Amino acid sequence: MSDLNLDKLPGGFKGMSEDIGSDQTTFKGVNWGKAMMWIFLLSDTFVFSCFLVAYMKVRASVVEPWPYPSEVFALEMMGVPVPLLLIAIMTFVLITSSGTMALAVKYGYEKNRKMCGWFVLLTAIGGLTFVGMQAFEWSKLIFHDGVRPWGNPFGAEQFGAFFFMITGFHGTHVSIGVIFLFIFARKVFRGDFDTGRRGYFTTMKSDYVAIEILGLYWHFVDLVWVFIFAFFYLW
Amino acid sequence: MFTGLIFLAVIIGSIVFHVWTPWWWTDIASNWSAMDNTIILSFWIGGGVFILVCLFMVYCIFRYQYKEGRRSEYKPEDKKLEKGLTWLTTIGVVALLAPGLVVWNNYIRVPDNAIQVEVMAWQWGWKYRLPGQDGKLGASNNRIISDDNPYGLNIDDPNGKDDVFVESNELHLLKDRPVKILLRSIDVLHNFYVPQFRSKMDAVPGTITYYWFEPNKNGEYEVLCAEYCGVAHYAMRGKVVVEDEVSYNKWLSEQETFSSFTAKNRNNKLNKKKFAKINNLSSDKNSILKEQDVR
Amino acid sequence: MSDELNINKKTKYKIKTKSSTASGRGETDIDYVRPAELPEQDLYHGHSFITKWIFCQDAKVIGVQYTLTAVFTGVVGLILSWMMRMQLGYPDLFPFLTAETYYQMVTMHGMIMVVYLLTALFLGGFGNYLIPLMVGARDMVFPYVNMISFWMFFVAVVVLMASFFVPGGPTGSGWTLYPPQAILEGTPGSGYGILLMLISLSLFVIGFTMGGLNYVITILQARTRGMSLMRMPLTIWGIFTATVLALLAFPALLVSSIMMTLDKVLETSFFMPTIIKAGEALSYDGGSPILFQHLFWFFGHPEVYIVALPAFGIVSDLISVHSRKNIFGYRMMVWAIVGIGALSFFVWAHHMYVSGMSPWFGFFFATTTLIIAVPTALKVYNWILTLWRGNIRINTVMLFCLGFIVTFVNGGITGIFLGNVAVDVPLSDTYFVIAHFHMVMGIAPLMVIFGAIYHWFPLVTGRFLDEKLGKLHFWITFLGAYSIYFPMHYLGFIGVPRRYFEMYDSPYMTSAVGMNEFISLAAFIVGAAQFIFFYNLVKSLRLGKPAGKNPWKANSLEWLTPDVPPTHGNWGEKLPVVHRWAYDYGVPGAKEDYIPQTTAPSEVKDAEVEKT
Amino acid sequence: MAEAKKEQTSTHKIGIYLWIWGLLFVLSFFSYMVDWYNFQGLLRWSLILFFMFLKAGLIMAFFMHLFWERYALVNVLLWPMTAIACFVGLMVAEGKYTVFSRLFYFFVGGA
Repeated sequence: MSDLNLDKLPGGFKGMSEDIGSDQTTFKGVNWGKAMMWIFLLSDTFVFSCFLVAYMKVRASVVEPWPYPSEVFALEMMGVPVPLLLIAIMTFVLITSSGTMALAVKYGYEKNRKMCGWFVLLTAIGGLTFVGMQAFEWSKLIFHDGVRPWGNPFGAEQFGAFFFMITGFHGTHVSIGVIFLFIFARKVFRGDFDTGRRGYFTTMKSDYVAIEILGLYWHFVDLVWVFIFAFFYLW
Repeated sequence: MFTGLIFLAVIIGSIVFHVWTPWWWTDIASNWSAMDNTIILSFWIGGGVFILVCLFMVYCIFRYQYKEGRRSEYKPEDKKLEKGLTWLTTIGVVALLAPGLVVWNNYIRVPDNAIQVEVMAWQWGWKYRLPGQDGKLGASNNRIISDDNPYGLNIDDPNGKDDVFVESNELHLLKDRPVKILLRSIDVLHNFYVPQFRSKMDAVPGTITYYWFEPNKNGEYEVLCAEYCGVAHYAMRGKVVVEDEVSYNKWLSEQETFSSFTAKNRNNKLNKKKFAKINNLSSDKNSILKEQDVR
Repeated sequence: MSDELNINKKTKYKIKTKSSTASGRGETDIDYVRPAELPEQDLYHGHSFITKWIFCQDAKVIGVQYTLTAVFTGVVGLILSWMMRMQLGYPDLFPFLTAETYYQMVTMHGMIMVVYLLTALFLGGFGNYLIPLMVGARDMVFPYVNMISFWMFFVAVVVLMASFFVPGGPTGSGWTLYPPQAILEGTPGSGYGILLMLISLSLFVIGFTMGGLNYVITILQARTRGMSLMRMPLTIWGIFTATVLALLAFPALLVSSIMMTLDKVLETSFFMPTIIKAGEALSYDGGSPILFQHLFWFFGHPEVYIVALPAFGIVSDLISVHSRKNIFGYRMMVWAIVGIGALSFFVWAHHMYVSGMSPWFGFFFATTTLIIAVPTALKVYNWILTLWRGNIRINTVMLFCLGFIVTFVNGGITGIFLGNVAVDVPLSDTYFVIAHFHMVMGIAPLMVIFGAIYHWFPLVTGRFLDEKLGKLHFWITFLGAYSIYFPMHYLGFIGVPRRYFEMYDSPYMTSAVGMNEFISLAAFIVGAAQFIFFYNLVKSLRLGKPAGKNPWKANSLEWLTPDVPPTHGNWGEKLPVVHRWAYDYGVPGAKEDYIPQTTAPSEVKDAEVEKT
Repeated sequence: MAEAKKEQTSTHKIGIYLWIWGLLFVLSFFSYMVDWYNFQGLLRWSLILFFMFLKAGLIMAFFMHLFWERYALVNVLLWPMTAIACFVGLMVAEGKYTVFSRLFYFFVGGA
């Protein structure tokens, strides 16, 4: 971003029309990788939206009663079933990790290697906890409650199918994110981003902006969870 | 030169083909001549645009063929012309759309005096169910279809008792009386289509779809399946006979009703179990309806 | 970096004096172009055969790889169509053509042609080759991801082809793959066939997403100096919009593939209601088959424009270059492309008027569909207005463009029939539909593909294709294809339903027998004519007339590379600097009848160029 | 906005992240409470959607920095959502139509 001083560019809609009318770049000051991640997330938004739209359409059109999620996902606490307890904790964990990621990105901007690395690692651990809890939730549903993709004892059989498919797809995203978080935590600590060491596969120079890109992905995963939480568990 | 002439020949050929074609629609035998008219309208407007555009293109080929040293005109934009063309196109589109929407509005609103006919599609054939004296079809459910209850009728529903079963692929209809076709499928998508009636709709398993028409010509018509439904899709034919009241009533009286059908099978004990299951379903019906409202 | 700034002494001077304004308002200097924002791209140069030609990161090689793979699948699709026509023209003559094989061919032909040929060729092939060249980039922004994209596509094709050899054969559920029949017995290939198809589609989507992100970001973020969006050739606009559509529409396909795979493998009931087979109810319950259709067409309709928009863009450029005239109403063309793209997400259910969806949708979708007709019609007007008062070279490229206009207008107008809900009722699911979409998204884009190949072959290989063979190829293809699909509409009027293996002796169908035979004959000839084209390609690769630099006297950047064919990195030492749009043909006052995009205003002082 | 502009090239203060972080916890707690107190009907729906969009907006705006991005990017990202909104709206109507047909023909009868 050598000769570009963003502060000098007009903002707002005026800036937008100028950016779009300009040469070279449309998103001024946005790194290629970051722009690519944004557009990828846009595409991924459509994936999750299609899953959720399909879920809503099917749920709205089944005549059998839909299992009541706050009972299905209740957890016994000292003999009392607390509705959605595990889900609440999972939400808490995911938002926590989102916060740590935001701080990691902040320290990445500041090229603060130590802090950045620790917060990335913390995020990875948060993500791992989330995946672990999801595994617990799945096994409880499968082994304890007898919920299967093709049927369940509570009501409409699409309940299990959509639950496993949507949370599974989200969980896959989280898992991929966790793997990358660990890799990048190592890269940060090793100082790749300070030295600009080249990547193994892509032979591209490393840069702290990678942390921001990873952060975008991680926040997106959190974002999707907000929607799943609202539509699947609260509805 | 040669190029322009061939393109001209293609356009003229298309018009000639359209005018003298031996292939044209099968004579209509229902009230949907409005659909034919919208097609004709589309032909006039669309065909006109096609001919004009292509003739203009041919003119350009003749007139502006490459000549060494000639310069083409340099005029990147012509706001006025572009605006004019936009408005002209919009008017043409509205002229096409408006009648189409009017006809569609008629298509989805069934007249009150329509006779209900259930068309039940299966891989690969048709059968039918007509309401009896009460003019009402009983509630049905694919889940309870069995040899004793081939239409999966709810035994508790009084409307279904006198329903007439037509267990063949031949359906008779009254001339000049609107019919509401209720489409039902027990396996995959089908489509009850009689080219002469112009109308069609998919039969979707898991729900009931409908359309209506009014046959206005006596005769026998072939029913085709118009939605791909598996390997014998092309062989899934049926027959519709449109006739006058006398012969229609005769045909109707020869068909079996649900009650006469079950009377034959009354001793079968297996039946009872299955019917008991239906009872449960239907007694839940109100609570289910309520729950849907809540959602 | 600093090299670029020294391209032009004046530029350098400007930067010194005006360095405070980043967006640079150096009106005093007519040649001023803003300085580079980005550092030079860091490229990986292959050094072995494998890294140069197989796992290559050069977008141009990847483009050729995409093209060859897509053309290969296209030939498979062509052979399948021949076999279908054998059955339809001469029923019962060929004992090896059973109803099962017929439906399998219908399905594979459709899927191959729409997704694996047209989408891959336009976006993967032309997109990869032309985007970096036309916007003045050294390569795609992420060459490594681009390479993976091609190999994903390759694996998808392998999986697709593998389905021909599994027990039960490929799926025969029609290219729309409608459940329930797609995964139930009674449809050929409902076991492994449909699974492989769904897996292949998913792989295609994943691979395409990688490529698509590259195309979009290259166009948005890696243009050269002076290349604003409104100076891009329409080819790039078409490919860009189509790629955005693909990135947003393919998710629906991915989701429906995943859900159908689960329905098949785990017996979930997403799309499967209660189904009675052989008197027994299957384990499915409560699903919604129409949901699949919504998801499929939410992808499927944008898909139509994914194929059409690059064709629109490319044909605009070809017409403009070969009629030596600026494209008429460039701005409107751009807005039409973007508008069509945006609207295409709001029209999908016009494929489903008789599907049993909520009947009220008919009003909404008929209206939105016919609104789309307006920008499309404007594009047609602008093409013919570009020809008007031009200086038209009647060569093979132009012939294909003219063929495109005729077939596209024809197919577009029948599209208005089908989009208008009440008119669609008698015509849907008949041969009218087949004729319509083959005309508009089969023949018309193919015309553009051929035209584009004749146009850009000299760039890719440095040699012209044989003009005489080309003209022969064009006339057989155009006249043959037109005589296949124009009369076919009338079969639809008769009421002949599509996807019929045999017509039997229904009265209105017997009159169709003669026409079917004629169509089949024409199809054999048109198909065979493509081998003239392949022969031409192979022959001209070695023996074609050398083209030299910029043989068509075109303006756009891809013809202005220092080397022909362009080498890795495209531009040699210095990136080009763009001073004008790509359509300055026949400018009054200029010496030549074309002014390339890199020509600075000071070099053509007398030219009366309109501000772009 | 003016302040945000200034910070654009440098980094944002840590306080803003902590603020948003806290807000997200509070909002999550509220949406959990919607279930806990078992609100029903329109109230439940509007509360669920309200908290959902608020949370999503906060994450996008601050954690994903969209608030500080230039409008070109913001608009490119947000406009495609209209297609999704249209899809959702129509599928809601479609779902209602399907369930109506099913209940009417399979349970009520007497068509």
